[in-house]
Amino acid sequence: MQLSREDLLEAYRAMKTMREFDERLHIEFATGEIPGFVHLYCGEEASGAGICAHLGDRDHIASNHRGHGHCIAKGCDVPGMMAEIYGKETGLCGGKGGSMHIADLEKGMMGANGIVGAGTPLVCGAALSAKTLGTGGVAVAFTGDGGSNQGAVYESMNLAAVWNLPAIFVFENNGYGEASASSWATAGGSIAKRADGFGIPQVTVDGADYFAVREAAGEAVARARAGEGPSVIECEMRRFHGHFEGDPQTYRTEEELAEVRATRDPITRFVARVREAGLLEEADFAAVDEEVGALIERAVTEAKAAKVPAVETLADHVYSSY
Amino acid sequence: MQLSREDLLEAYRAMKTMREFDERLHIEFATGEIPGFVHLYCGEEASGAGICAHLGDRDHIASNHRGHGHCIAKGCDVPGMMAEIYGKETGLCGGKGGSMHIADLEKGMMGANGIVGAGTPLVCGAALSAKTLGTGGVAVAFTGDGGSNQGAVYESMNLAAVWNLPAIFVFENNGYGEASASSWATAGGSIAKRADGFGIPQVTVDGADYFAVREAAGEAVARARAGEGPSVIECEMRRFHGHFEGDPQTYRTEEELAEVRATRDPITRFVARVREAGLLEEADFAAVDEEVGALIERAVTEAKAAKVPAVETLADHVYSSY
Amino acid sequence: MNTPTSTPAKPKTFRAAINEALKQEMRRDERVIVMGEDVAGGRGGPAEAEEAWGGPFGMTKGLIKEFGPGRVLDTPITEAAFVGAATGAAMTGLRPVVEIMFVDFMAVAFDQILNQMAKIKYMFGGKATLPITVRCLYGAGFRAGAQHSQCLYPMLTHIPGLKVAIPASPYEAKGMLAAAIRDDDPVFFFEHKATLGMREPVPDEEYVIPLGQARVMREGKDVTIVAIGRMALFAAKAAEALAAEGIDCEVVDPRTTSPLDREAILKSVRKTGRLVVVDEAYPRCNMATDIAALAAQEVFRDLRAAPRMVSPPHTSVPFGGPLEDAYVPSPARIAEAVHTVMNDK
Amino acid sequence: MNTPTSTPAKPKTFRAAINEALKQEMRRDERVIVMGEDVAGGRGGPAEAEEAWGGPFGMTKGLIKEFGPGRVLDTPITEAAFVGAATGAAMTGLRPVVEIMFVDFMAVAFDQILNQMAKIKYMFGGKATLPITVRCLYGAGFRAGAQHSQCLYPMLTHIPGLKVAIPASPYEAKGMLAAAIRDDDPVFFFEHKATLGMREPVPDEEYVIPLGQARVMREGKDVTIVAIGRMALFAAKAAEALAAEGIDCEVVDPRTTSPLDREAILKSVRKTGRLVVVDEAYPRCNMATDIAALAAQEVFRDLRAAPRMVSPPHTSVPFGGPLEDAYVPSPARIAEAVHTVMNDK
Ligand SMILES: Cc1ncc(C[n+]2csc(CCOP(=O)(O)OP(=O)(O)O)c2C)c(N)n1
Ligand SMILES: Cc1ncc(C[n+]2csc(CCOP(=O)(O)OP(=O)(O)O)c2C)c(N)n1
Ligand SMILES: [Mg+2]
Ligand SMILES: [Mg+2]
Repeated sequence: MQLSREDLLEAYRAMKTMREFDERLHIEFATGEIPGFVHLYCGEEASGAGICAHLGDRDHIASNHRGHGHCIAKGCDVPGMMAEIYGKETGLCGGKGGSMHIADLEKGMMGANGIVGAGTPLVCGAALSAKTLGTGGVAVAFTGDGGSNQGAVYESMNLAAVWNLPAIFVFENNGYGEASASSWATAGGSIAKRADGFGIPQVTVDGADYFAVREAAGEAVARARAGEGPSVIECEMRRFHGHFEGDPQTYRTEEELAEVRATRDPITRFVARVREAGLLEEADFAAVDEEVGALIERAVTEAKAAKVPAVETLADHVYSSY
Repeated sequence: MQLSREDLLEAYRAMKTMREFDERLHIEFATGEIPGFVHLYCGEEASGAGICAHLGDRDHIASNHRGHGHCIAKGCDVPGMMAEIYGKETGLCGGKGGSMHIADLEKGMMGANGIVGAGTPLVCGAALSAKTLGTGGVAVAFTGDGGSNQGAVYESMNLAAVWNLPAIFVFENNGYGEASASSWATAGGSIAKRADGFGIPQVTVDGADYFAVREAAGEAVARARAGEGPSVIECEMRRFHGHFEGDPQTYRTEEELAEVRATRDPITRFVARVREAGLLEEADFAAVDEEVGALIERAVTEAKAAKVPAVETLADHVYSSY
Repeated sequence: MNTPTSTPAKPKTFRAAINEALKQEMRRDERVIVMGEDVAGGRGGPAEAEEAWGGPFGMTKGLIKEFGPGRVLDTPITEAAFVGAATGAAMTGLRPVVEIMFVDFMAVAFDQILNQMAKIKYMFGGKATLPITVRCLYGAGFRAGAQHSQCLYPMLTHIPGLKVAIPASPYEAKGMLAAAIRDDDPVFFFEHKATLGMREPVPDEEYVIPLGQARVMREGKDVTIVAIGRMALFAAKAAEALAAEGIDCEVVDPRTTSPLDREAILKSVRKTGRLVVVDEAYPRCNMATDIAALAAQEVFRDLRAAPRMVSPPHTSVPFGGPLEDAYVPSPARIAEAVHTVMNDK
Repeated sequence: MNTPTSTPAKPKTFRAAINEALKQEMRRDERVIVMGEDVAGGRGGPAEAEEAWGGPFGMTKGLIKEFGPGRVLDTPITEAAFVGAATGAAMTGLRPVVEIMFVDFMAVAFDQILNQMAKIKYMFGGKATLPITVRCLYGAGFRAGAQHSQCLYPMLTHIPGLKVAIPASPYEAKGMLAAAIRDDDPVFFFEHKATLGMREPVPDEEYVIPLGQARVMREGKDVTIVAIGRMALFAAKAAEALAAEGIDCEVVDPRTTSPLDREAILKSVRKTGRLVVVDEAYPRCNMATDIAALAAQEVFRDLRAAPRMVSPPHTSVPFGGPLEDAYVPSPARIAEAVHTVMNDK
């Protein structure tokens, strides 16, 4: 896989944006200013970035509760996302959705989702549209290791195979569903392997390795665009923070957390590799860092300053017509 | 596997009872006297009989819409079943259930089920009781090939594996779910193989071969009783009749139907093999045939003659107390 | 175009009316697709598509022949996946018509209905359109037992974001199904098992009966009977019998429970001053309570007698004949309620 | 044993009251088991069971230590399987207490609830006993968004075969949870997110508040306010404010919506002649319509004014602060409804 300078910069920009977005939320959440449940993607950036690198506006993704990274990867407006998380009028959903429901159909982002596993059937539908309308698009579902055990996920894999849909099921195995280890909750030990039973091509990759994810996704997307049906990708990774903001993480040891940060940071690893190969230089990264820093700062400032939604809009948007 | 004369007679009696029960229903249904939906088990008898041969009253089964054979195999009272199908007061459920809801918990029969796939979670529960209460019991779910695609089934397989339950999932693959071929609806082509993904031991057997089913079940039951967790058995078979009584079977050719009857009749094959081996004689079969014929005749006569449920009982049995 | 014109309408069954509406809507808009278990029927078998089932009740017969497998999609028995797929497809440009066979089975797909289909538009601040029609059989009287005989539309009416249409007869069914398919919101469309064979004149032409408009089936001055779906037919029957006794009933069929034509109902109650509401659904938190409470709150001073609700008892649907017959509200029980209301002075 | 005796009750949170009831019932009957996602918490991890989560909200904290993994079962995230497993376990000798975390998630297990748990006893002609308790969080006001803020108990109340308990406060919660666990039928037990930290005196001893018995939180002669769960607290607040104005409200908390203590409600309405019903659930086919319709039908002649319902608008629960605040019925809106009823002459 030969990536251009632009590709690499874009990859770094995407992952860095995700990281800064969620690390900033971690800080802001502690101040008590952010409402609701917030789940951070830090440590998992290579998955969203590597998969979505192959996607354009005609392609769709459906995400889960840990969705900020997916939204950013799919091109959602970052200040609009931040404002949504703050519940403001200027948010992508006008403040009606919140962190767990950020969406932007114009960007092919079919929504974060508060129900574990629920995005997979939606993705079958988007893939069906692509196939029926001949758009050439593909559709990707992001599900966690815990979510992989939901019945709807297996039904969707079967349906996608039976209908031969351009669908890709990505399982982000970060080792835990809430406080339960994936190795305990997922009988058989491999999520990807379950796809064998449905005759779906599957692969497990190091989810902290941007290049590995991107390569696997490239094959899956090509297969889908060629009309060869669904694929499954399991990304092995670790989350840096708790399940949700406020989780004391009593089920993880200090050593585990330290080791994860030290050895499984997709950004650190990306930077090391790219720099080693002499493809980007310190100044390139620094420029992106500055750009991203400014963007996140602006997003937070604007979100805080934005108006809350007007109470008069409470009953809007239930129906198109009633 | 060495079976005693008694075992063989019992096996024949069970299968013959199932066959006569459902063939008689086929005739009676045509007269218009039988209410509701009726799904016949003819052609699939070796599965129910071969599996339940290993089970006693401490063991439980949960069945599906095609449940008459399972009920008989598990020892339900045959006239009580027939009366239930006729919707009579003397039925096993007092006429409140019907064909799709025959049950007898005293016999460990947790109910036929009108919802495809819904019995599998119930079986996890029965297996959990066996484990928690230390009864030594096992629990078996019967699901069709079509039903195998329901999400609850996969959730149950995973749960049984994670909890290491004495549960057995039997998939009766009779080639069709309603009018759709199993080979079309079941991506990957093998139901049993899906169990691999959950780390569950699995086997596919000729479901028209009583001895094959019985042997596979013996291993699964032994594993369960030894505390070694769940197993999956896929039985390949064909149904002789339509999906439900009244189905014109336009999706099957005459040739297929004729071939199925000729080559995949579990009873014919059982008889041929047992007779060839000199284990039972013509007279033995004839005696059972007579016994079974009399039983079914009595069941139908009694069912027709029985009283319908009293309207006063309409609101009974909703709660234990209210 | 609210009512049809030209040729005299031929008698057609409910089944035929549904089938005709499906075909006409599919011809009209190629984004309309149909999916469900065996809606073609026979996929993968030796006789594939030759004489396709058209669903276990034949409602989708002939669709696969005319529109092909790209627009008439059989599904595996996986309601959660295909109901969700319909939602995803609707969000991305198609107009799916999904068949859930028996409404009871919606339970296995319920998250996709309650938490996805119904909420997506609202959660996204309006930035999604969900033109989905979900067809399903409902109702008791068929000896189908507790898991194949439910109504369940009160639950769907409860859920903001869904619309619920319950046509009483073939003519209504054709026009309301056209409206449902053309609507940009998710519409649950109910077909009563016991009326599938019912016949009445149904025009060959396309026509649309707008969602949210009740119809007055019979005008009257003494009592208003509001009745849903098959119960509207029973109410009309009861009204006829009562007319012979000199009691003049107005029968109002709301047609859709969500949106509910509150004004039509209240107008009638204002006129008659008496109300009986008939609903085949379980009695707690059902349409009868919804409508009786509405009237009590909104036109209390116009009520001359206590409103009465006619529903089944608080039990599952029993199988055995006499039990099921006693379970379903009958014209006789409706008439009895009307008597009670007339005698409440 | 209906009310506790001995030692003076210490103030405890709702959370603590639940925890205490669970422990006492598990000690009392070893067939009682607890299951749900992370009810122990930490299975398979490096720090297994050492300092177990006890559920994401800590309600089951300490159970795994006292009762061990054989009776406190973490589950994978597979509600359909484990809710169904609870039903199967109850049919075969255990008394499971299941945690569904947020009631919204019941949707993925809905077939096991609607078509299995609720119907098995009836379909089997009474030959099954289903002692199951399903605990779940409900309600808005937590900025949790549309999929984590619903009430949904009207749907469960609609279903014959289920019981539904909605305690308003810690004292109520402890006694009602004990009753639910000892009951031989499936009971859905609702805990409002916004009241988990609420404190009031709760006796250390076991006690039982029987299901199906309403309580009169406040006696009054002018208006009856019937209010469910957290809304009962709001109604009491509104009543206090109204008392200052000279309006004397009687506040009735039904405690369980199924069975519903009809007599207690009707008795109060007969006395006051005026009714306001408050329900946080979606407004169509909810408890407010159920109870208002009941009163309209049963005590119409005693009503001096139109009954009024206070519910949220027909929308999903919005996320943004001011929207959610406007969504949830408030003491002010309850008081306003009381004024309307008092002025309806
Ligand atoms: C159906 C359902 N059950 C339970 C929950 C509560 N819940 C939210 S996130 C979560 C854990 C998900 O784990 P995983 O899929 O591994 O994703 P991760 O949080 O690790 O990214 C749970 C149990 C839910 N939202 N939906
Ligand atoms: C959830 C659900 N969906 C659909 C149905 C309707 N239905 C009843 S039996 C059946 C086919 C089942 O096929 P299979 O599992 O192969 O069993 P078989 O009839 O072949 O024994 C269907 C679709 C149902 N009862 N439940
Ligand atoms: Mg995870
Ligand atoms: Mg089959």
